[in-house]
Amino acid sequence: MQNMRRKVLKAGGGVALYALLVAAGWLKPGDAAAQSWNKSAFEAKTLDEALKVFGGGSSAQSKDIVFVSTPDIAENGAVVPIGITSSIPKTEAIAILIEKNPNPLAAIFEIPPGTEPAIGTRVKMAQTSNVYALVKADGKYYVASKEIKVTLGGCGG
Amino acid sequence: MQRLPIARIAAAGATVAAAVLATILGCATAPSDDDINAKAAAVLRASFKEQGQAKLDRLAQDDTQKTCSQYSGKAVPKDAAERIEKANLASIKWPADGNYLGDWKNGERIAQEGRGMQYSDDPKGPVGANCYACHRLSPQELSFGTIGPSLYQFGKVRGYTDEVRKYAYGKIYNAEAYSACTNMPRFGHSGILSQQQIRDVVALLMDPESPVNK
Amino acid sequence: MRIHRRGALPVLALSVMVAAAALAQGNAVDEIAKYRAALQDGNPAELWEARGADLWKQKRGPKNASLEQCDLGLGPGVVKGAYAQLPRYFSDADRVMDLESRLVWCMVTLQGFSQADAVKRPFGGPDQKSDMEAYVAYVTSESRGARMNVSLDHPKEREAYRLGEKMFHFRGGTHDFACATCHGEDAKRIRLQDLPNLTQTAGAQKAYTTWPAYRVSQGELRSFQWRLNDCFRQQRFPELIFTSDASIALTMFLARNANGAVFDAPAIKR
Amino acid sequence: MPDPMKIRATVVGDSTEVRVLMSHEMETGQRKDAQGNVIPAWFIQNVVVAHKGRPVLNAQWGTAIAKNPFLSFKFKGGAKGDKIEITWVDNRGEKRTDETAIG
Repeated sequence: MQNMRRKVLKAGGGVALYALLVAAGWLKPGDAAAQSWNKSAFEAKTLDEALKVFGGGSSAQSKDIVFVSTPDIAENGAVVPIGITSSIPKTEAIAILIEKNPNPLAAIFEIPPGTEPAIGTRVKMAQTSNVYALVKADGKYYVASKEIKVTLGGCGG
Repeated sequence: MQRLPIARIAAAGATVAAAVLATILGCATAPSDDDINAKAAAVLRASFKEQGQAKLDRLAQDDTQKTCSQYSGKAVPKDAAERIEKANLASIKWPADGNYLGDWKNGERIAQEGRGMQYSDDPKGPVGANCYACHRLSPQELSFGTIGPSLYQFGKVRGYTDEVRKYAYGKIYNAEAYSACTNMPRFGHSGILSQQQIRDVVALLMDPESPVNK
Repeated sequence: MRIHRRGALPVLALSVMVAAAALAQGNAVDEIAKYRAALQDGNPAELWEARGADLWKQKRGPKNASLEQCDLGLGPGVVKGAYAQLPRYFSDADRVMDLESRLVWCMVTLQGFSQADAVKRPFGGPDQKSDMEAYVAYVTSESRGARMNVSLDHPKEREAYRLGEKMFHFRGGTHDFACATCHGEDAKRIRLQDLPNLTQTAGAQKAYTTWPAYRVSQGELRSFQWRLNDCFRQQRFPELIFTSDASIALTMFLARNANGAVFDAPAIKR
Repeated sequence: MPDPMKIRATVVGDSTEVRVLMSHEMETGQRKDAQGNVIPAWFIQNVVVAHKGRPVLNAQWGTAIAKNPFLSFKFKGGAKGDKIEITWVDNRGEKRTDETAIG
């Protein structure tokens, strides 16, 4: 599985990705007037599809992307804290993808110059899944992943 | 259920504290315990309304519930415990064919299912035993409770004998028959699980192929 | 268990297994603790507190009055620290009241709402928010940092406490559950959730001072009345009536047991 | 009219830390109501944070962001009293803007 995913990550075309990111507003950080929402990427039904639509082109696994304040086990899938920090120079954007969600792409954060490449938010997870942090920096793509287990809590009813 | 001595001492301590408090506050005018019991029952009846499948008759206690409420947090006197165990043992309906073992895979589903009998539940919807809420069973399930003992390797440790299978069936059917004032519901006696569902849960505990025994 | 274990070998094997399980469990419990810690950083309960504070000042109801003159036990208009001394006996109503029943009283007497209108929406849901839960969030937030100090001076307060204790141990329903089934012993869990022992000071303090809470599983702020209501639902009882005498008596039992602890809510929970 | 956001912006060293809570259902479109009808998706799609009129964060969100969303990040600079303005827009076109001064 892991290998297959890597292949997909590498298979996406850089050119297509570039076009999509321009459309998504990734390459125009700071342009608040140009509000847009990457419909095809957000509505993709599988991780591979989302990555293909939205790029991740020749993204490489990176140790410079770190999950902070992100637990290995979530007591409830309705609220899962996710923190992502990138120490890759010229980080322009950070995206969160949750492999086993009905729509894997959860969020894209554009990071204009002067903003630290570190964001924290909370996501919903339908079940235990790998979570991907996709980073765009200086025109290149990097990725890190982490499995988060979702437990069944409480009295169960 | 076996209470730790510490719990018993603490419970006794709390009772003493309550008695001391009553004395300080002037117990001459305080209502008696019987008065309070009677009033509590009346207040409870007036404080609930029927909702969905949960009607007000659920507040009517049988002898087991009444006696166990009385001794909640304390040791149950021996004669009361014997009375409860005897009556509940007599209520168990054993399978006519002597077969206690069902399908462990279905047993696992029943052990995971927390719904059933709540007023918010669809009366035609699933009814589970929610075993994992209180017990450890299959080692794959990390989210398990500790109100009851671990049942991991239940059959493997005790032996896959008919005697143990029968015990497991009876315990699930009516736990009060084996341990007066246990925290465990009487799944068969109270009509929560069917005979086949109890067999399936027995299989989860007793089938050598069940993950519980791996 | 009445079945004898056979031979030393299985017992040894079992203890090894138990040790391994304890390790896996330990990690799971640690990770859950991390999860809870990560949630503390931003509690959506603040959204309810802000809405409640705003509603508190709004003129509403047939009498077009705000709740600013509501007497929560420390005099009309005093909100700060009031929750830490509830429930208490109110002579104007000749009744022991918890926060919610007192708020209903104020909505009826000050704002002119009918009793039925005042209790119409005690808890919020996906279709509609509850003003009651917003009031509760605001009022309880004004007791954050106050020490729990619930009185048993009045005979009706003492009676409510004793009734609450009886109800705590009352077993009923299809599953024979009482509050005490889950909350009568130390160091127990349902699934991975720790269960406070509410019959002991430490457990009652830890639990009572962290309600109300934003429940992430529901995306709602939940009041103590809701907490009791939902416990009884899961006990397979009929529905606990909002601000009923039993609900107030149980609250009295638990709040009093928490005396001395510093109130620290609205909190955030699973 | 959506409820206001709770915004906290504080100076930490040479940066400003921004933490926001928003009041929103963030309905996924995957759930069904009691009658079995699908509850339509309703969620925030865009968030823009500006410091003295200059955008410091642009976000696009899907349905997987949790109900009553939380967001935190830091940007360089910012001084006490500076205005922070946050706007969100959801898929129904509903919009909410709130502001706060850096504390």
